[in-house]
Amino acid sequence: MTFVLDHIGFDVGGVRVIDDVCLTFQPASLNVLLGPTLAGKTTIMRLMAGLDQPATGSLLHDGQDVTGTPVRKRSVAMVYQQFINYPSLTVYANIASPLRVAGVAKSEIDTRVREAARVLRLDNLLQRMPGQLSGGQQQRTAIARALVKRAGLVLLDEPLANLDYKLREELREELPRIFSHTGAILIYATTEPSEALLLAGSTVTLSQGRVTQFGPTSKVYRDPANIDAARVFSDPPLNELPIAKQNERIMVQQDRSLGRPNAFSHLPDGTYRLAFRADAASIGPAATGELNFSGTVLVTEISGSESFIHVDVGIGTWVCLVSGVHDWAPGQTATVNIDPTRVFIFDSSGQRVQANVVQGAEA
Amino acid sequence: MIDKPVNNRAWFFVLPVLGVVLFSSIIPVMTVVNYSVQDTMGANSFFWNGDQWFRDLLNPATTIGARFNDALFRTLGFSLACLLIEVPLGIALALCAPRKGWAVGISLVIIALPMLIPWNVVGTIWQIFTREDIGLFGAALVGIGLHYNVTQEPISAWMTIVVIDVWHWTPLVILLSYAGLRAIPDAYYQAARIDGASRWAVFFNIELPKLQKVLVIAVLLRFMQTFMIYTEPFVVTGGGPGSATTFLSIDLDKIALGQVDLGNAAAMSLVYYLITLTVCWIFFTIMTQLERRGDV
Amino acid sequence: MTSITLDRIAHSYGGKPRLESDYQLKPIQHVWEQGFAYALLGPSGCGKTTLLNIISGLVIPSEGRLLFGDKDVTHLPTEQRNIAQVFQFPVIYDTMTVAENLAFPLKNRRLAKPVIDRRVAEIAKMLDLTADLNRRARGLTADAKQKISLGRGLVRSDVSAVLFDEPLTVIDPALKWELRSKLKSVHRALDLLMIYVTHDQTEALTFADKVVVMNDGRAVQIGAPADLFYRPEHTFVGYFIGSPGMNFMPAGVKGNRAEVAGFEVRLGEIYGDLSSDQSVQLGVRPEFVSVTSGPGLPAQVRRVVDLGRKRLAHVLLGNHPLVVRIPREMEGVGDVVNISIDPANTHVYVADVRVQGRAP
Amino acid sequence: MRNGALPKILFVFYLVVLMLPIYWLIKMSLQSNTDIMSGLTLFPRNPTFEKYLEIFNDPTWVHAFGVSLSYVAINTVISVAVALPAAYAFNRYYFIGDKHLFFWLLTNLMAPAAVFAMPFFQLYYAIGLFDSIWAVVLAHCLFNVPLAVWILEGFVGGVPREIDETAAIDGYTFPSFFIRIFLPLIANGIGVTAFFCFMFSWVEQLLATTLTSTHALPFAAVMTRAYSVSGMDWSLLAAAGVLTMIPGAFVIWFVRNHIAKGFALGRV
Repeated sequence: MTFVLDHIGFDVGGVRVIDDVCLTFQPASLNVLLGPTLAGKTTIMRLMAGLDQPATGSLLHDGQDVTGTPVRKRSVAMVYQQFINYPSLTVYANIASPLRVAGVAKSEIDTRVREAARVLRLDNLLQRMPGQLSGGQQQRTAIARALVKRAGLVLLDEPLANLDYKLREELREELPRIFSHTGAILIYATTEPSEALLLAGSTVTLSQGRVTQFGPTSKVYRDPANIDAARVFSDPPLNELPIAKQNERIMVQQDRSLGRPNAFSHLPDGTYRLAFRADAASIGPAATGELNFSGTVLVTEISGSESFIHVDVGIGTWVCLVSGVHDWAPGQTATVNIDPTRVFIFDSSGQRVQANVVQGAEA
Repeated sequence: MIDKPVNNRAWFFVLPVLGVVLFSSIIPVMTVVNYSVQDTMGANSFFWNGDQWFRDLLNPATTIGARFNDALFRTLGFSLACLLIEVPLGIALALCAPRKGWAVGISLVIIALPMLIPWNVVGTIWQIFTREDIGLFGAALVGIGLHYNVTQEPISAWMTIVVIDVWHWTPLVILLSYAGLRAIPDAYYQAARIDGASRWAVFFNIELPKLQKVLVIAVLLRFMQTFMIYTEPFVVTGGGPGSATTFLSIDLDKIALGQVDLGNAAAMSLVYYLITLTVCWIFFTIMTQLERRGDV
Repeated sequence: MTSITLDRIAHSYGGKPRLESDYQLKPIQHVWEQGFAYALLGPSGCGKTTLLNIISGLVIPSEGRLLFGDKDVTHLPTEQRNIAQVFQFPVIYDTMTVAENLAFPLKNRRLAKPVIDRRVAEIAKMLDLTADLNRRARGLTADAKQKISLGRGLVRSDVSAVLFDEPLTVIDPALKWELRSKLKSVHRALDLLMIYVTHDQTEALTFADKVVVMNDGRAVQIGAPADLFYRPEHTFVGYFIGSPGMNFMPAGVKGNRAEVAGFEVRLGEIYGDLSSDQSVQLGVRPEFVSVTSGPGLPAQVRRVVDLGRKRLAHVLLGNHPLVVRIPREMEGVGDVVNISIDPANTHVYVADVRVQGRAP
Repeated sequence: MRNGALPKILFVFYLVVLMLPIYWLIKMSLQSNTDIMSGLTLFPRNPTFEKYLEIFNDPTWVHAFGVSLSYVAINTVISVAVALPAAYAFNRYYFIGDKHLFFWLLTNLMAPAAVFAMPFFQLYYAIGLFDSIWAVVLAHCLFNVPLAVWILEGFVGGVPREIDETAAIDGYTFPSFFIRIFLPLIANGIGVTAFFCFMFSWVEQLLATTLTSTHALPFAAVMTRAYSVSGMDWSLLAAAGVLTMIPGAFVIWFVRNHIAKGFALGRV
């Protein structure tokens, strides 16, 4: 059961919002649509579900063109960000609704609904009304309805965005497991790179309605094809540095030379953008290694297991990761040491130019 | 929020409404237009009269023109008076209404009661109420020395119709303002308290701006209803004394069904209808704009 | 400049609370120092907003006293508590410009115009609102509106505490970082007591000097971010702080030895003989459990999670699930690895509360 | 923010003043004409229900009430039934001319009845519907159908669009979705709309009296006749007036939370 988007285009108010998207999803796969708000994640999902019709291109489900098929007739299930349930039906009726419509026998409905309720820990809430449930329970009801339908295509549109931090962590663990044995194609939209990494599977990075890269999640993370894909897949934001190579020397803002680090030896002269993620830079009082920039600490962000130190290095503000809780006082001078083996290099058009995959980054 | 899709098949949903309303509005309007451009010598024979009726109507020199002019300004005056009293009074009372507890339900019902009474019964109530022999209102006014007589005194008659309308329809402004006030999140009042805002500052800076959308609707509804008032003046004063309370609707009814003067009646009807259309259009544009801005 | 004292404050919406569970907010005794930033952190419904409303005056606590400095303000109305508050969604006066919004509290206090203008300009500069001063407040972005809402509190010289009720809820994820660092820089610039309510640990730990972790109406632990991470006093704090949370394993503890699933673990401190107590648990964060080539406890790898900057493995020690940090190149799901637990960061919990052992 | 008790006193005073005329009518209906004429009293002297009995036993009154109730009820059912699909379409879709049609409905809702009295009279006379309840039913559709569309459109807007989509994804055909899922969600909206259609048709007097003469005479017409014929039988008039208030007063309690939304044409 493959699902193919073939040159899909879509306009809103005359503006091309989805631009020539080509994607092929394999059966029983988990695919993450990763992109900032308004990148087109929800629009693509609505097109796949048939809620909106594409302006150009076609959708193939197992090779069969379903572009024109009405939503009703498609084997699809969808979970919205703001946990949509039928307010006038009990949790049981909500979960059973797709089966009732399909005319499944009553006894089978009962077993399948109770099984889905068990998996999503809703067993003692079946007679409640959605209005009486907490956010997490309402979303689990919506997920149960998607699960029980056994649709070939399951679309989850930022399903955890409105939930509590810790609740989000738990459901993020459960979701892949819940849908893993159904053989369905799972599409999961999110703005958070950490969610994509946790869910693994493969990832589609999106910006302004264009697919910038599609591949196994860890590969897209470690080996971004272009700067857009790298930016989308970085939280905190990607640290970037414009550089120029003139006769074998790497220059930063005309005045400062970085000598001839071997990582750049194979590049022809020209302007490039060097980029690295927070974990590819360490921070310390003194410089260690070739690529180091001194600056002043702006603020420290502690997320429990890690701390992010924001440093203003003159040519930009960079973020460095330190594991554990370290509170660098703002205003303190510090040196950002970049690990040259975990740096990405992009040409002026944003394409990645490193000949070999940067070692060290590959697990 | 996902924007609405374009779906012209939706016309099938709308056809029944179109059919019913079309039948009960287009055909009558056509007959009115028909009469407004023709004249008759009796015995059902009609001849083209061009826009003569309209020219007479809009020319104050002609008798019909003067009569229409007087009725129009009398009605506009009446509408203005009602609006100037009802809107501020309605807002003030909405501010005093209880916000929480059992009193809310009962107050809403009591306030809504006058609007649920058939208009002619409202007329009857006030016909009795304003008589100084058997009516409390009449007796009270005469008691304090005012020579108040609905059937003889033009001022008394006109004032009475205004009082009736205020009594009958201020609740509409109260209910709408009350709904508007209840939609204001409590955080705004909390913030105002923290900012040390006075009661007036809270009203002018939080409540009034938030009531804007609701007040536009209230003003439109009230203007339209007062502008086409018929039953209460018809029952209580019959348009008298003289033409003190002969508002447009009453005058039109007299000409159309009273004197069966089809030409003048039709012309007057159309001008009257065009005025209401323009007011509706102004309201509709303001309303769709407010909705698009979707203020919190 | 005042501190805030919670003197056995508790609250229950119903009548007289008979049993423990009737309390929306269980009794809390604490003093909040002037100039510090505090965060009230906990899942939905843990009572953090109730506590904030008690401080702001929206809710009168059913028990206990609230003191600003040494003045009892328990029943004082909000406007006389010289506090400022930023709400979940931006609360601004739509009809006014940004400057008028900021000047509003001072105008109500009838300050002289030049004083108001100077103060507004000063706060606008601090909050990067100077460019928008003359624009109508309605048209701005959500994060700019939240800064205006904050600015209305900061312009007042008499404000001693600023309350935040999950202020980043409606802010676009990409902009959250900027507003967070702005709030932090404002806190450094002004010697104000700030109280910040959130369910997101990053916001709490970033913003606050001290975090009050709450659960089910109770203040479970109050401490600096480092304390919460390195020495959680309660199993809930261990679970709630850190992503993923702390590992907990039932264990028999005696002296500086702990017996876990038949294996022996060395402890950093010396405890009494707790082996008989069933509720004893060993708690250690994934960051302090590593895979070694040397001697260690055999654990079978069940699942590997690659978080890009770090890799975690879900392993089984006997039948206890653990989350462990693993180096980059280790892949083998299913095989057994030796894990070593860092004694200095291993804690013993009896009935969910941490037990302090003697130094060795 | 209320400054103490003053607003409460003012508000209660207003409620009393508001109810005074209605109380006066009820007092009148409980007195005989002679008692009324013999002077002003705050409470009815020897109250009697004779006027009510007179009405209940008088076939013309009973027939008049029956006629009024029937055309109002039929009109309400037609208005709501016809308006439901239209309200859904207006709220859920853009279609050619939707803005203009919605505006046109508003103009009909606001049209002065006086303008239509004469044309309706001629139209229904021509097609033989004059002096039948159907004349009034169709005439009241002029403003009641638009009213129903506007109010229902407000309530349809209250249901998130994602619910329609979830139902489509679950496999519901449109009709079964509309009846099984959608209608229950706007049930109170339909109730409030029916109430307002009932009320606006029940209170309207000009068209109801113009389009009927003998056979389908509504109570309003019988009341106006009562003025001239029996020389001001005040207590009879009062009693009839009180009876007309009963339907409204009874039903309002059930829709009290949505009154404002109804009066504001669903826009609040």
